[in-house]
Amino acid sequence: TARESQQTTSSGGPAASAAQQQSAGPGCARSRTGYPQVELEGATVGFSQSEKETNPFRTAETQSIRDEAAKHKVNLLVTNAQSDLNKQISDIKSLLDRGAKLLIVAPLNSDGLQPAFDAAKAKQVPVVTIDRKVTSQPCTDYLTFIGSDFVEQGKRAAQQMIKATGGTGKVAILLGASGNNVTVDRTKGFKDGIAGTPGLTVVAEQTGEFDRSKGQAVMEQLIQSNPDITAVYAENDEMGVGAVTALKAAGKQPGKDVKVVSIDGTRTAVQLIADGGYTAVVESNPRFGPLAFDTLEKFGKGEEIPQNIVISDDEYDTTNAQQKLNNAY
Amino acid sequence: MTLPATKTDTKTATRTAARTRWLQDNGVYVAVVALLLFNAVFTSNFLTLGNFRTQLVQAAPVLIVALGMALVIGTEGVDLSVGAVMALAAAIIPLYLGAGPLLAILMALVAGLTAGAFNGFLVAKVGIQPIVATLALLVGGRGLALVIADGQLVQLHDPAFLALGTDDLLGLPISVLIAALLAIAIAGLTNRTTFGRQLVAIGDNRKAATLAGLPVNRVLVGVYTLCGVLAAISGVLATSRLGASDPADMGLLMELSAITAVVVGGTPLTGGKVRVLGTVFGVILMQLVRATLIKHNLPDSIAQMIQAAIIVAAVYVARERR
Amino acid sequence: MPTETSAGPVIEVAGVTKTFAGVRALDDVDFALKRGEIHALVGENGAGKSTLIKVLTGIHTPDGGRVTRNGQISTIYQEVNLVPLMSVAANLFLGREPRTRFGLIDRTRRDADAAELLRGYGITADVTSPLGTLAVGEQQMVALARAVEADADVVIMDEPTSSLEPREVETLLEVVRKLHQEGITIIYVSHRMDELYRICDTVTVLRDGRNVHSGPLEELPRIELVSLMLGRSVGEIEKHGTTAFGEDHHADTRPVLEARGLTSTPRINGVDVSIRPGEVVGLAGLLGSGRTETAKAIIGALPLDHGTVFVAGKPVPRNVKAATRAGISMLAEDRKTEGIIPNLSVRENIVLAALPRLSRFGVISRSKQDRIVDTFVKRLRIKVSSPEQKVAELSGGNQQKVLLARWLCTEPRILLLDEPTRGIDVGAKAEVQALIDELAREGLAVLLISSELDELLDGADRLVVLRDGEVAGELEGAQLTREHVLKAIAAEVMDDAASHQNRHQNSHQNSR
Amino acid sequence: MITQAAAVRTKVLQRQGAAVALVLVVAVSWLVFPRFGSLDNLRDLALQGSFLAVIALGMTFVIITGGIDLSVGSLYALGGVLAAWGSQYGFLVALALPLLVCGAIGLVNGLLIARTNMAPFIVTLASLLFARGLLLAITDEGATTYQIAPDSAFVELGRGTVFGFGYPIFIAAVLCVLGGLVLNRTTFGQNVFATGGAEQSAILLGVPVAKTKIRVYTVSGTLAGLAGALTAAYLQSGVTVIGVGTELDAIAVVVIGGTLLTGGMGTVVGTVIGVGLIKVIQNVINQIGTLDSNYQSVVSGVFLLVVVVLQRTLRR
Ligand SMILES: Nc1ncnc2c1ncn2[C@@H]1O[C@H](COP(=O)(O)OP(=O)(O)OP(=O)(O)O)[C@@H](O)[C@H]1O
Ligand SMILES: Nc1ncnc2c1ncn2[C@@H]1O[C@H](COP(=O)(O)OP(=O)(O)OP(=O)(O)O)[C@@H](O)[C@H]1O
Ligand SMILES: [Mg+2]
Ligand SMILES: [Mg+2]
Repeated sequence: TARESQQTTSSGGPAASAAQQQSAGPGCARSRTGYPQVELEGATVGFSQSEKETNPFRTAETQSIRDEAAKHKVNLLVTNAQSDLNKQISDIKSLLDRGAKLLIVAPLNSDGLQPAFDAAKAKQVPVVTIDRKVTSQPCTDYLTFIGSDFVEQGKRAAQQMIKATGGTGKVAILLGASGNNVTVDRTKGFKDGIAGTPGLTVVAEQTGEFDRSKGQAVMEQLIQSNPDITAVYAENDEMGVGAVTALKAAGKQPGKDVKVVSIDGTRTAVQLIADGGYTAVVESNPRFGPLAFDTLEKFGKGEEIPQNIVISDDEYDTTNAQQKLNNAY
Repeated sequence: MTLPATKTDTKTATRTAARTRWLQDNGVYVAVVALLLFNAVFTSNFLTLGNFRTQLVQAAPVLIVALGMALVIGTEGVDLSVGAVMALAAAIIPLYLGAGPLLAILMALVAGLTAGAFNGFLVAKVGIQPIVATLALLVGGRGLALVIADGQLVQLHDPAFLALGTDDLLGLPISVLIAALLAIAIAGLTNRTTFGRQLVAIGDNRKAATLAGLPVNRVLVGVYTLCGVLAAISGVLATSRLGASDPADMGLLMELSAITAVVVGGTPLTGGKVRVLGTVFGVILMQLVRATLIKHNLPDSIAQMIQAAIIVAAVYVARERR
Repeated sequence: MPTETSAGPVIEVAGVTKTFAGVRALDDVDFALKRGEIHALVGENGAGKSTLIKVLTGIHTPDGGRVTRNGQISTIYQEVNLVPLMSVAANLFLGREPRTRFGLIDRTRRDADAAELLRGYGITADVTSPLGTLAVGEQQMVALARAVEADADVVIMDEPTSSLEPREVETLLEVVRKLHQEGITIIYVSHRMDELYRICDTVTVLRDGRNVHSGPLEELPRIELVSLMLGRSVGEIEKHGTTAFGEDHHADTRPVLEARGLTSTPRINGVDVSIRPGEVVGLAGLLGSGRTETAKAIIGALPLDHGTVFVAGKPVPRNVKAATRAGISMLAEDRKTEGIIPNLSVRENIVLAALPRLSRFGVISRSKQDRIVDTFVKRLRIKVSSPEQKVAELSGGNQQKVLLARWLCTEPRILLLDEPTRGIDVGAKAEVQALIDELAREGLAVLLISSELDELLDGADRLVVLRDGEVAGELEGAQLTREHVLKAIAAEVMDDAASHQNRHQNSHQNSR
Repeated sequence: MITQAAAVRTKVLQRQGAAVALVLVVAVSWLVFPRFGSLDNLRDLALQGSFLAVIALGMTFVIITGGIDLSVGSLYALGGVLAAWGSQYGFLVALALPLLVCGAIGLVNGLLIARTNMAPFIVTLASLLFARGLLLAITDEGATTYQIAPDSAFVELGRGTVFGFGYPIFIAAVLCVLGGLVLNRTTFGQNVFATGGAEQSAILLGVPVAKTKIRVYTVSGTLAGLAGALTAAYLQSGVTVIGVGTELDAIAVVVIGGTLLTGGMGTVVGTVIGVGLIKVIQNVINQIGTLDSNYQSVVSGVFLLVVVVLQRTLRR
């Protein structure tokens, strides 16, 4: 059939190993929290996913947690908050209620999960947050954060952009959803990244809401009013792919006339690079399973856990897209 | 208690009345012209063929949905499920695309028809309020689409199917042509056919229409079914344009865009009246507003507030006077 | 509001003009209401009576002229204007509910007061049930009670008796007299001459939005009043009688309509009606006796527990569409909610039910439509500025004619008329009655429901009398007299109609 | 009399269709899911329900007048942001600011609807957009999330408990009781019913229809703002991503509770029951645990349908 299977086969790409960095501040050991020791094998672990698994990132993320849980023979409980913050709080409370002794949380938002963390604290359950950093206190409210540095991602996208354009050009930014701190960080990182390159100017920044068709529609408008756009920075792959469709329809050659750089590392975008119709993708690594369970295991053993564990993000560009294609999710 | 003598000149009064009435009927056209003029002057590269083409292509799917919505609103109903139906159509396309685009499109339309008929059944036969009846499908329909698609976006490669969204016919993009033809067909349907007049009568006074022996249930089921099919057509076209089946985002909030366009076009939500040309211009107006805001690179916050103001202004002008 | 005790008029209107979208409803009208009088306001349909009232009460602002009010006005509007979903008691006291010590509405007291009050008007319905469950006539009485209890100086009644039964009319007239004795001033709009001459002191005649006569009613002979209203000479009018019905009809074939055992508890119970082609059968009964329900059951608009309707011997499925196809048409009692499609034009309202016949493959033929509409506008003398005028803009009587036209153009075999002359002026009424006659002569089977006894006696060939949703008797030929009918209706002779107490007991018995 | 008893029984069923459904669902959940009945779970259920209940209370008034208020979701989010921002100036500002601003937007809704004869659906749809835009504007396009000091009195409003039941539960309960009294036992309440039952008649009966509508939308806006403020206090921050689609939840809840969307009829009790039903079902879906997230919305849709059809069938 014409249906292209997008099933991610396994979560364990090579990028799953972490380049751990310990940031400022003391680490967190179990002794400091006074939490009881929990033997990982056979334990009940709760995972609260924030959004529906309809985008490749979430699919890969949940799958990674599930795979790793199976490896450690833990009893995994999974909930999905369906983008509803109040539901995520309820979800986490219900996970605790259902006997979860360890928690992995993919927060929907940086703020607002305090009541859930308080509930976990009351039951002395350590919480590992992944992919999005929350504003609560590490070690007291939650154990540690494992994830990418979104600002850094934006900076790396900027570097790719400077490299591809040679430092001159007019850039359109396709922003993520308004009010979302991923959007905020990726915008900040990118702008900081090109700050030292006066040849690159941002001529438009409009939200495509992380959505492919919105990205396409916005790009269609921008290419009409600013026909001299030479580069597009999309804050996720979906919008970037949408922009490619719009550029092609306007008679431009994406990747050549107009450079396209985005963040995520989905199969579709990386394939486009390999095919020569896309410039670069900065990966946002969704494979948190191994790191998350490792961390929980270490914590159980009483080892010191750093406040932030940064997962290593790969990069795809025209030089490596073909051979790294299988790493894309 | 005495009211002072107000011997107004009735002639001027009549003339003012006539002028407000004219504006009330034609406000949306005036607004479109005004916005075009504004852009011609203040927006760079606006007066190009390519730009108009873009606007039309983007407006076409909304228009197709809005046409169905206008009919439903004419019966004093509303269909909140159109976006979900678009998602269903999108989810179904890749399942059958292997057997040829025609079958795939047909199956998508069948899904729209089924969904619409189901809505119609709930509204007409079970007697549930349209908002609630279609809300159920709004909530569940997209979920169903995601279940069908296994929650995945699927890239499409069938060239014949993709041509629907990218190619021209008679110098016009195919989707625009289809939208135009559908608009003409719906205009004929409302004004020239028994079905159309019965629809409006039902919207105006359902009890009286029932007692007049009109086939109320049949018309209602027909209207919702038509709306479902139109939403599915729109879903098919949008999918082909996107080059991917994306049930998670396809048609998101389309119900609100369509309702806004219909109402801004002068069709009252109280039923009993359908303005097809007004709906076409309502869609164009909202499209132009969005385009203008993007082209002037306004931040999302300002853009949303301006859209709100324009909706209120347009509906204010077109409102029925007491 | 303080009432000035000056001897001047309570309400005075000078040079008032009111125009609606091209229609001049009121044209330089002068009008004065003297304290304590009962002032009749008469005129043809669309003469501007309701509009004048709405100007007096401040609902409409006049385009020009002066309105002076020296008192509190309370109005019963032409169409029942209450809230159907709210309870009877809530409607009655809306805006002046009795309070508890804490300032909250005292529902117990409100309901008790309402029941007590309505008993005085012969209504024993449950005051906590939604108003909409009452028959139209009963609702009208509630509206009356509400208006009267409002402690007003002026009570305006726009056709209050048009949906009332003779006994209720008596109650109402008695209320009017009582108010009069209490010094309250009354404006009384009605198309029924008898009532006017029984109670009114003064009369104002409107014609085409102009005041053509104001003066004492007594001095004005009936025939002259009618001539003023119609703008025709006395001689022309003298030719007509009280009703315009002709001779009995020849109806000797088998019934075209047979309804057997119509039952829909608790409203109707085993009603049988049959009508032969060319026959006019009247349905008589008190308010709430189930006449409207019977008609609705026949047309299939009422869910039935039992009973079948046969047309020409064949059973008809129980829905309006099938009944219409079988040739049954019904002119509904409540034209506002069950009749007109307000925002459609007169033309579209007329052709509505006949659309399938006027179209081909679902596409409507405009020329056929225009021809039919033209015919009926002329034949029924519907007063419109153009067939494209919105039907909501017509006066009540003209709306009624539009609805009649709607049914006539479906060329029905059986016509159910529920209060067909309600709210219609004398001229139009005669026309409608003559029309019914003519239709029957052409072979139509007619079921006539009317609260006016004369209309039933003169118009019907046979009367079916309903009581509490059951057939209480059938009257034919020589039995068609006032006495017989009243006896059948109320199961006793109504010589003591004046006594409240009695009537209360009667209706109590009746309802059980 | 048998028929009368039966009639009374049907009447009770008609009125309490949602209540019957709620009792059934709760009973089944209790038996099937051992943790459903745990005190912790019930506390969380009540707390989650209380925010929605406050919004739905305003919506009940609006819908009884025959209107609809689509702006409450945005106002809910806006209220939270304003409260969080205001909390730096103390408890009073944190509480008053969202009430005032959201109330003012509700007032504008009411004025536009009552004075210009524009459809409530479209007016409030516009203010849905407007309030979102305003929210983005004051948060620097969503970049800033205002935090509330964890030890402030305002946080206590959202996080404090009595016997483990959060303050918002009691606030919502008091408001609902008050709302019920206002609706049934005051002139304003009667005017609300009259306005929705037959607007034209209500005008002729001397009901201040325009004023009633203006008040109702103001109340709805204010309550949405209050719900936002309470949520902010509970979350300790003015989260910008909440409230999307909350208006539909509120409408669904009110309708499930038996309030007629055409206006003229409805109860606060019904609305509270509707909130209970929706939250219990959500909770049960969570208890099942293994349900694929895509099926969750299918289940919600089907459930909504079942309740509404059930209710409709009972009413016949
Ligand atoms: N709201 C309106 N819009 C347009 N025309 C109106 C409106 N109300 C009344 N008219 C017109 O004004 C004229 C007078 O109407 P009105 O209702 O006052 O008549 P009426 O004397 O009460 O008649 P009836 O005895 O039939 O009730 C009619 O021609 C009617 O069509
Ligand atoms: N919708 C309803 N629900 C409940 N009871 C009703 C309803 N409509 C009418 N009834 C009751 O049914 C009985 C018959 O009413 P119906 O309208 O048939 O009387 P009628 O003889 O036609 O009186 P009218 O003179 O008003 O035409 C009355 O007791 C009335 O209260
Ligand atoms: Mg009148
Ligand atoms: Mg009747």
